Amino acid sequence: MKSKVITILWPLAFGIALILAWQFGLFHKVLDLKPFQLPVPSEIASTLAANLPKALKDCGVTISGALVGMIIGSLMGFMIAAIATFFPKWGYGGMIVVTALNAVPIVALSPIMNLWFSTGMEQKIAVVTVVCMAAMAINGYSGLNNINPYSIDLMHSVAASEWTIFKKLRFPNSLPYIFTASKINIASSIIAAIISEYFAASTSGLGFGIKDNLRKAEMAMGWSYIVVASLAGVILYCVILLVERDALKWHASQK
Amino acid sequence: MNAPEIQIKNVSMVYPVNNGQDIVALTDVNLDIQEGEFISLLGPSGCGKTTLLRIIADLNQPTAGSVAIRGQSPRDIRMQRKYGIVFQNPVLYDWRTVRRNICMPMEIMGIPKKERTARINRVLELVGLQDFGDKYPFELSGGMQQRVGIARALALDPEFLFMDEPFSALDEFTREKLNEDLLSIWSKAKKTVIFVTHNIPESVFLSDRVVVLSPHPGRISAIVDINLPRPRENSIRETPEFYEYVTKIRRSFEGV
Amino acid sequence: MSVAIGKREQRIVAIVWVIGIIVVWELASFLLKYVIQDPMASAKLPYPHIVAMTFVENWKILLEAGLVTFSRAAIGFALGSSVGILLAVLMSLSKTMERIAFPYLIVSQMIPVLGLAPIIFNIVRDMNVSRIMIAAYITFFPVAVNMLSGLKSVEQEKKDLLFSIASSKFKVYQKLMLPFSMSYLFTGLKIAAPMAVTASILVDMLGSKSGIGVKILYSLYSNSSNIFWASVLTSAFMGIISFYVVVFAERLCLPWQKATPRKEGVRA
Amino acid sequence: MKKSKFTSLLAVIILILLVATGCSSGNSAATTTGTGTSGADKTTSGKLDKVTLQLKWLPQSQFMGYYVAQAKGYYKDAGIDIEILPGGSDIIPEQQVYNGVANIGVTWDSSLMKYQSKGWGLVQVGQIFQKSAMLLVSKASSGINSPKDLKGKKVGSWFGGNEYEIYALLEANGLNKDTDLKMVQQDYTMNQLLKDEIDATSAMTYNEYGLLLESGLKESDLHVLNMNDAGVAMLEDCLFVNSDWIAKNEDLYVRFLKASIKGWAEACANPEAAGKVVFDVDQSVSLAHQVYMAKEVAKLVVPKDFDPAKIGYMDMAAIQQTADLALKYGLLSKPAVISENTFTSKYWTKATAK
Repeated sequence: MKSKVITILWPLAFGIALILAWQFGLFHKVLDLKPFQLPVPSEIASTLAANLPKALKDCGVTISGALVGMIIGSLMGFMIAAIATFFPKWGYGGMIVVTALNAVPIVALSPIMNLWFSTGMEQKIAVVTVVCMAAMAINGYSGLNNINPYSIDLMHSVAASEWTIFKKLRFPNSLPYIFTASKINIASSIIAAIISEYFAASTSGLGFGIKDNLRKAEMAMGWSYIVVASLAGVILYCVILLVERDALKWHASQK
Repeated sequence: MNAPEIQIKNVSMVYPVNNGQDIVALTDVNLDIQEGEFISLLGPSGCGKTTLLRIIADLNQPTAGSVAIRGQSPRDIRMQRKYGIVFQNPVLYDWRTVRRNICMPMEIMGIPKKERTARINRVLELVGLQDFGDKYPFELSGGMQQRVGIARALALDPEFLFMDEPFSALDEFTREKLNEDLLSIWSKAKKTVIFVTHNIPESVFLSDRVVVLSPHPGRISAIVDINLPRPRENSIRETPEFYEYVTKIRRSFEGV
Repeated sequence: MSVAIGKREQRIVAIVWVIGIIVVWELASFLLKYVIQDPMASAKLPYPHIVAMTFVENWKILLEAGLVTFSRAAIGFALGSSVGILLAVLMSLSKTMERIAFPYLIVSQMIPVLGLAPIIFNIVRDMNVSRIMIAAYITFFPVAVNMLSGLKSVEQEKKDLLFSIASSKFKVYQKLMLPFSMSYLFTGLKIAAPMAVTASILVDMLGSKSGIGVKILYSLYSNSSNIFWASVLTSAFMGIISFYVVVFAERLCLPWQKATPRKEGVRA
Repeated sequence: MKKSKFTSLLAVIILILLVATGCSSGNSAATTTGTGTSGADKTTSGKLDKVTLQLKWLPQSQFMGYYVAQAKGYYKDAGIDIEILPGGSDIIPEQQVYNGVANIGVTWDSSLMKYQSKGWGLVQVGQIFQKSAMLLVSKASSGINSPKDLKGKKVGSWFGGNEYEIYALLEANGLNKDTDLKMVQQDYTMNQLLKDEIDATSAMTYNEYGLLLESGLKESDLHVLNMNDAGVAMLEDCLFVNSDWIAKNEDLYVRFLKASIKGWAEACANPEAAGKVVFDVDQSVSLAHQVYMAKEVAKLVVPKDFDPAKIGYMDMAAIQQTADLALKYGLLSKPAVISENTFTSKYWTKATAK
């Protein structure tokens, strides 16, 4: 119990020290910045408070797009991994294609998706889908195939079908890997959604807010959006951690 | 009799556990070990034999009592790098060849390069691995890996040799072979050896004295002198005297 | 991996895949253009042979731009990896340090740094330094996390052995902790390398004069979709090449690694 | 084993070479930036003064005057070693100049006013474009013949400060920007209009309008709303500097402006040649497009009945109109301060003095 408190207290103290140093101008002094270049936390907070409904609405737009894209992308990625598992000889090539797709930078992906889809939301979901697919496919494939050979022998000894092996052995075995991929995808989906909004045919979302305000010298407002984006990411990450803790009680990493 | 080489006085070890029911690993252990003696710590799992060895080697600190080695603390002995240790697993560094694995502690101790090479050649021969010096650990069998671990400890030319169930993971044939090899090495070097094992015939075969420990809480329940002639060969296992010692020690457990 | 197929067969499978993709792509472009009659077909999905021709016609420019970007990626990768390794070592040295730093490492990944270029320019005031910092920022995380997980995976007995001969902390790291973590480090590097390329492409777009990112950006704004697609393909190739460069480096540096190295990466 | 060792060694060598070439190419980029192609190398002995110019956008004929001056060696003649930094969607000239990344910047007047109002110590020191180039373009088929017809339509803008002329146009015609129509962000291509995803698109006379024509549409297919005609024009490309910098480098800036004006005058007199000069700097778009752009830009820098000797002239009335519109439509929260400290023509007066 005591160690748990320490685990939270130390980073918290560090964070507070950081914010105080920022608030009282330490960074400004060291980096020779003016408050209008780098707004102080209190200004960011008051700006955010004054524009909270708009910021939350934009946050909702971005996060919903990121989540939908992440779910679709993860499902597709896992399906590819499953197909590659069932048809090892030919399926593995699909994995390589997905990996190659992953190497296409988001900034190039967004305009392509802009051509394919007409609304900002569709484009955003498409970009996030592609970005999330690869991590899930690669991790899922590892999870479905990094299996103790004796476990498979045991399954064969009771004449289990490939499908049964998948259901009873491969899938549960892949769960920790799926969560690893999900944790990666949370971060990348939000970032992908934000970047896609830089190019999207829409005037809502955190990405549009960040870019528009930073251009127009509304630094405090821009930072408010950054804070909201980061907070949303951290909260979603924690949600995944909680789900993982409940779903993987049996796994060594949870002890 | 001379002053004991290693003197263990009233050593106790308690591991605190969250639910308040602390685990008592050792309670009030007293033991004297003489110079050049081959001693076995024998007992079932959980009797604290490994803990006792680790306390002597300064890898754990006892909650009560003291250990004196030649009148010094285990920490002093460790800092003077006077003992060699062999673990249950070979504990080899995957990224080093056999030679470089044996070399590693000597590098740290700052032994000159020429001397290191000479010692490596000597111990490789001693453990019968002279042709495997440039192999990586993954290219060796389990028995060979364990021999590298022993060679590494011997290369330090330590005054004490501590061995923690070094052969427990090996099959019976390899184990007996290594038992014999160990004795022949020991007869040449005459170190003081503390050998932890849960195998009764092994302890009888190797030791001058077998210290029997019993669990819950860990304590010494018997000390058996083994008066078999040396040098011992595997054929000694077939003698009635050998069988008698084994039976005697087994009985001492049943009496618990 | 339990798939036991020969090298020759693997090669055949790969070739069939490549041909298959080109054929399907060609077909899709055709359908888009003539069956669906999409007026934007040539921009949405140009014929692969046209992209290939653009590639051949412009290979010199693309290669030059690619090399510039790749070398910048290498610098960002080197810096980001060094920072990642350093952070991991610091965190493994002190539990308190780990407690403080680890949550912020994760938070750092939630900050959309790609969008913060103007802010970073404001703070750093040097375009080149800013670019390197952004590229390094994007790459350090997988290296730090994997390296830390490697340092924490060293078996107690291996540490005991060094403790038993009273070796200094420095020697423990030099002889045991760092070499042990190498395979974990390479897992991290394999993830970070394509990210470094992506980062470097992005950094090209921040007012640089050369590089594949500049090609993507300019062709995008000037609506020359063939060059755009050829550049995007080049960047995808670069990501794949960077991955295999690390794989080769791993084989060279870790000859003791058997055929089955660690598969899964720890990225978050 | 042996073979794979060899290949990996090769890979490492290639990697090292790449890093090496990367470093050296970085150096060469730095040294070749200031090349003057013509032999006008008659500088007075001694070192050239280094000046960095931050553009608002990619290298294109929008900035042809500077490129012509560079290519003809006018900057060198003025004792200036010029470096021209391209812009991009993440490059904000005001911030670059304030931070000292660049000495002189090109931006739009309204955007500069916004930064000035937030406390950034920047001062406008020359007005290159005398007219607004902003258009709202729609396909003739969508029937947008006057601003009033925008009601109920989807209208594209790049935002980030580019939307205020459109807001002004809408309000001047009795439309509410939030309720009467839908404003959407457009990307940097004209695809959204071509695909009919939006009804009207923002376009600059010199760039996007040309792209539409190049994509096969004829002028008769398009309908154009011009901000100048509607009386809601806001001034665009101007030159500005950090107030602290100009206090110490007055002479240097005057020399820069003089050389730039010379470049602009030459470019506007011969846009075809100027387009070629820009094309030599960057081949991302066709020569034809650069020349088209050069011709259109010339009309903004030297409009009809404008004396070419007055290039860079600051029309205070037009600046005031820009300020008024920016305030009225919400870009500014308080009236812009237009004084010697924020908009000054004294350097231009010096630069153009005979």
